[in-house]
Amino acid sequence: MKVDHSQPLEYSTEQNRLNILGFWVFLGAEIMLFGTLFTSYFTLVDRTGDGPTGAEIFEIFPVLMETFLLLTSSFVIGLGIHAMRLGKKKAMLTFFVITLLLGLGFLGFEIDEFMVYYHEGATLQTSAFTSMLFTTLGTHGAHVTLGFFWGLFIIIQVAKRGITPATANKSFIFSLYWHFLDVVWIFIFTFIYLEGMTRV
Amino acid sequence: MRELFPAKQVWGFVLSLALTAAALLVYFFNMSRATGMTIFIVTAFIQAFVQLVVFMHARETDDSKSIFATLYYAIFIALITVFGTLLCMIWGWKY
Amino acid sequence: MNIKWSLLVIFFVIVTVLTGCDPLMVLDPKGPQAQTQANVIWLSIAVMSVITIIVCAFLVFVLVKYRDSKLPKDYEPPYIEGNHLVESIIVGVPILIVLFFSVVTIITNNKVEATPEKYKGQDPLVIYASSSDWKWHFSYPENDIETVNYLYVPTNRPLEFKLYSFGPITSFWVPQLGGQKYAMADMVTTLHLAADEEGEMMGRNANFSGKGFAENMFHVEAMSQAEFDDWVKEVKDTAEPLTEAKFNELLQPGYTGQLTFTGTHLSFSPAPEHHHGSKDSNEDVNDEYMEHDHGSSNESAHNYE
Amino acid sequence: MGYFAKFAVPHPSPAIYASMIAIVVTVFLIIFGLTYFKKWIYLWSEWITTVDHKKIGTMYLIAALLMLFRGGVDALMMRAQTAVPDNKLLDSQHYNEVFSAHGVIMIIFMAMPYIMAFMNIVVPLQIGARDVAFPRLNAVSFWLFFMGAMLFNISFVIGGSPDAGWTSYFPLADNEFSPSVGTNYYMIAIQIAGIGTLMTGINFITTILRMRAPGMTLMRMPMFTWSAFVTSIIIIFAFPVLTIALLMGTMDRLFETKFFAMTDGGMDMLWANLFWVWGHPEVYILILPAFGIFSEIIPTFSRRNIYGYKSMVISMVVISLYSFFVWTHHFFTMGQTAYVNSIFSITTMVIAVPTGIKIFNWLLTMWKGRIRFTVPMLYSIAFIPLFTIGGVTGVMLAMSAADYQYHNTMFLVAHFHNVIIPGVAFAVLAGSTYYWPKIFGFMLNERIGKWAFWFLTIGFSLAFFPMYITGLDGQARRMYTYSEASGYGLLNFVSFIGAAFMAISFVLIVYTIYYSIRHSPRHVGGDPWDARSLEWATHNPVPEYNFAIIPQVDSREPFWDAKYKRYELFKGDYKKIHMPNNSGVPFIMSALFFVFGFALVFSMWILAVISLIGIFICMAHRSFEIDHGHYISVEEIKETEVKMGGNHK
Repeated sequence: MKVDHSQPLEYSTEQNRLNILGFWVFLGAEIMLFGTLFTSYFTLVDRTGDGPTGAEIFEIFPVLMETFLLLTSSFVIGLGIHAMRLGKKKAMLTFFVITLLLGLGFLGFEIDEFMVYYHEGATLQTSAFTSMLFTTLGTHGAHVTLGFFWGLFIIIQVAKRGITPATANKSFIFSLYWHFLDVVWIFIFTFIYLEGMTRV
Repeated sequence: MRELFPAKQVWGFVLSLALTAAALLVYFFNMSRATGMTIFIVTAFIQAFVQLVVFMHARETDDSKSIFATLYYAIFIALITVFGTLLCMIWGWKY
Repeated sequence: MNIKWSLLVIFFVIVTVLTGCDPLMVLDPKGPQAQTQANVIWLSIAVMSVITIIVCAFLVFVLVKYRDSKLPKDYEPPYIEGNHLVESIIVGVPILIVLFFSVVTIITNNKVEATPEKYKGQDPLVIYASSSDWKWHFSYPENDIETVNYLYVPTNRPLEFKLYSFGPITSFWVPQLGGQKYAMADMVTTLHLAADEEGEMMGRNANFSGKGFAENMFHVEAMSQAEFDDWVKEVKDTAEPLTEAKFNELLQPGYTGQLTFTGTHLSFSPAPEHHHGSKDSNEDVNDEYMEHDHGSSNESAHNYE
Repeated sequence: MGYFAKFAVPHPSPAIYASMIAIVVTVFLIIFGLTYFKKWIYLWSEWITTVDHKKIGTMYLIAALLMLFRGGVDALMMRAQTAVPDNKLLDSQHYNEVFSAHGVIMIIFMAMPYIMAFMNIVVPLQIGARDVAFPRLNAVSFWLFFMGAMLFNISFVIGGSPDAGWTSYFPLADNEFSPSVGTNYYMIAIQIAGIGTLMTGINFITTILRMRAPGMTLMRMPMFTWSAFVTSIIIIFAFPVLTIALLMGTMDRLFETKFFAMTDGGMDMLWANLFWVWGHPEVYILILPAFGIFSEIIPTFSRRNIYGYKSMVISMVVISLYSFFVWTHHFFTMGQTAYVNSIFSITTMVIAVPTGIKIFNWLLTMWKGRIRFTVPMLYSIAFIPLFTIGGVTGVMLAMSAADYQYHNTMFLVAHFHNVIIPGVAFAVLAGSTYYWPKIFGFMLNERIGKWAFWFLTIGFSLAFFPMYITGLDGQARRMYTYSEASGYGLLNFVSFIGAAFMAISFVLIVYTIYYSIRHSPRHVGGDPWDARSLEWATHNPVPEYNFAIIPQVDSREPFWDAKYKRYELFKGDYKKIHMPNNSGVPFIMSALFFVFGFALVFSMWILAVISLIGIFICMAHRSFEIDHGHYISVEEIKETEVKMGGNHK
């Protein structure tokens, strides 16, 4: 395998560069995936049947906490990649662990939020609106959960094998994924929660 | 220690917090729907762009043209789908 | 080779003979909307035939002239990159055709989505046509009668069908009066038709709706206003009233023949004419359309609710 | 007992039992044969675990031919049932299942894999690459498609087939109106295959963007590669829509959510909307590679370069974008206002412009050429007028006022078969003949192939042109029967005869393959057709590493230049070649997907969770795995090159 030392490790082999480009293309598909969820959400947002509307169930505090946790985790994993490029394995691992902990915190708040909705009579089966709300948030949440395990595997690999072209490549791609989830959250935060709460 | 916190990332973080706060203004102050939506759209898209460039390093290789082409294509088609669907499912509906 | 050609000839003979037989339903309109649609169809067939013939003629010319066996042994095809003039022609002409058809489509869309022009001033007869598995219910709120699986309409008067469904999506279609439109569970669609001539016609559900779909047809008869009034009177004298129990029985999946009732189901089971969508965004789009297509009919519809 | 009732055979008729016995016997024969000839290890190590793009392509090809048979039998049953009025061959429920299965199988499990077969076999060769960008992912794609297809196909013996049409419109497809598990199969089998397709799209975009031979700029790529590239772009943006639509449909059926329900705010037309947001681009996903295949065949047998290369490329890119603007024309009759219909009418008609450019460019490619009437060329020639008819009827359908009369009728059925059969089916059959020597190293018999071609073309015309007429005469599609009085009998009988002709053509195609395996000469050389593009610059069949030396490109037709203008394609010496390793994980993971899907269909939650965990273990395994691939030594390359009978140095 040819290694090009003029590039950061994650780009240093041809296969690494293919992986990164391929992952970007995958993110393009993910944009469309969430685009479709938003399409359906906007179409069904007013079709609440006998169930509650968004304005009735959304609460600002947990949403703000979730946003803050995810934004921070996105920042921290950026620092992790920066540390990786400096070759500082320990710092990198620390940042990655913090990222995942923040991700866990996010999931905790989200699950709690779902429980609250459930008790307020908004379940998956209540109306087209609640079905769509839970599906959109759930798809994002499932992505975060999957990302948590993926990140865990990468931490183990970096700890065991050190920062090599292969592990650097995987870590970088994971960071892309994590940032992307943050981007999706920004849109969920703005166009589902804030838009829903300010709707008259 | 300092080198672990590059200015670019820190600024990116601060910017994204500020943009979130800007979007929150719509929640805390009473605004017309048009103003509110404008603020939402502007802040969300800027924030997404900040993530792409600052954190995701979308510009750093010679593949960046392909990457941005993919992203623009995806966003364009996603918008077409959103607005096209709203057009024929809600706005263009005749009872 | 001979077999193939004779098969082709047989095929074309069959096609021409068959098309000559009977006028095809869609191309034999009995109302202004179907007439508009038949005109569009004939126009497009004409233009499209010309295009197809040009393509085929050029293909035959090329195949005859440049086939391997007809060319001299030393003929070597040239390298041709392309030609701007030729390419702008093959872009330009289709664009002109599309432009022409765009104009046609905009005009005709607005025509078929509105009360037929020649009956514009008249008060339309509103008929609620709803489908259930696998029947059609026709409610005449103006006359306070209801029929199942058959439809009598007066000629020379605009008809306004309000379509909805008690089950899967169906499509109300009377080819000789005009094109179809969907009937759905949670919304009401409007179809504007009218009959110019008296006569019997076929109507059916055109959208697949399960087991009984093939038989999901109804009989349509257009008659003069006087005959129609006589029929209404006769129904009122002889038919039984439609009760809620009877109607719910009819909604069960199955088949029935033609039935007639006095009264309509709208009194106890009104059509889903409420708005589901966001009201504010709906209205600004709809208002201007309601003004010219919809105004009068909307009022008359509300009167009967 | 109630629990097991849902696994019951849906239509306990002799025909179903016969086919069940046939399946069991076939499976038994395969197992016996593999054991008797000691081929288990060969099958596992050479095929099931392979990551070689050519072998994966071959497997796609075989699977597609099998599915063509299954879908074709369905078609024949439908035509037989409607051949005469008031026929009692099938009852309505059975007929509904047959046409639903026919549509899904032909589009998702026949046409798609057939296209994938050519993309896999041809694209890396055309761009001078050794494999695709992610060989392992490619295997995952194939096996996911395969398991999806298998899951869909067992529906007709276990539990019941989908019966709501291939479009599966809600609320008809909801539990209330489709109580059998058939629609669950539909939702989940297509989902699994769809994930595989999405992976293929990602794989090929990356491959084409980064793995082209030195000197091959984007504007020097062969037309088929261009079409594969554009198709991959459409795939990655269209298939996520299907993923979500199917997810919502599955949840409505399994978890009683209210997306498309008739109550609680559900919106049935949203399914139709999402389905066609995917469905219309899907048409172009199929047709563009078909265009690409014709764009390879027509220049080869006209002995000329493609006319208007640039406009061909531009028109494809425009089509890829435009394909996302037009979906509403599938439900013009939903009750939107005239202005919405006008917008989508116009966008739809505009697509005819780039398509028209392509038709004329093919004609102009033949012009001044030297046309040889081989089997692939015959298909390409017949394609032009037939597809033109399909295209112009498409413009007719695009005019929404008139569409109110065409919608849901046989006219529409005639139109889309008129586009898809001469477009896609002719292309893949032409492509099979054209690339057969590339894949297997021998030619298909031309004489039998020509008979198959004529039967197919005439059969197609007989089967589908009458439908335009019955459609205008008011015959709706999907009707399992009609009365004598309707007068549709004669034309439907003609259609049936056409279908029988097409069946004969299929038999002839199978016979060509059989006959050629027995009798065709081997060692046809690298370039049996006197072709123009790079895939013909290596041996037939292609060695594992594709090219001993990566070719250098400096024009659009480097291989033609190498043959006739003394251009040196292969410069330098042999070097050792890096190749990826085989792996059994893609197969195992896809098999787990099959189990997962089956468990979901029947709501067996424990099995579903277990298989899902298995899938995640496979993914984790991939994450931890260290796989450096292997090298092919220079000696080995030399040996293979000598054995293949050619030395490109």
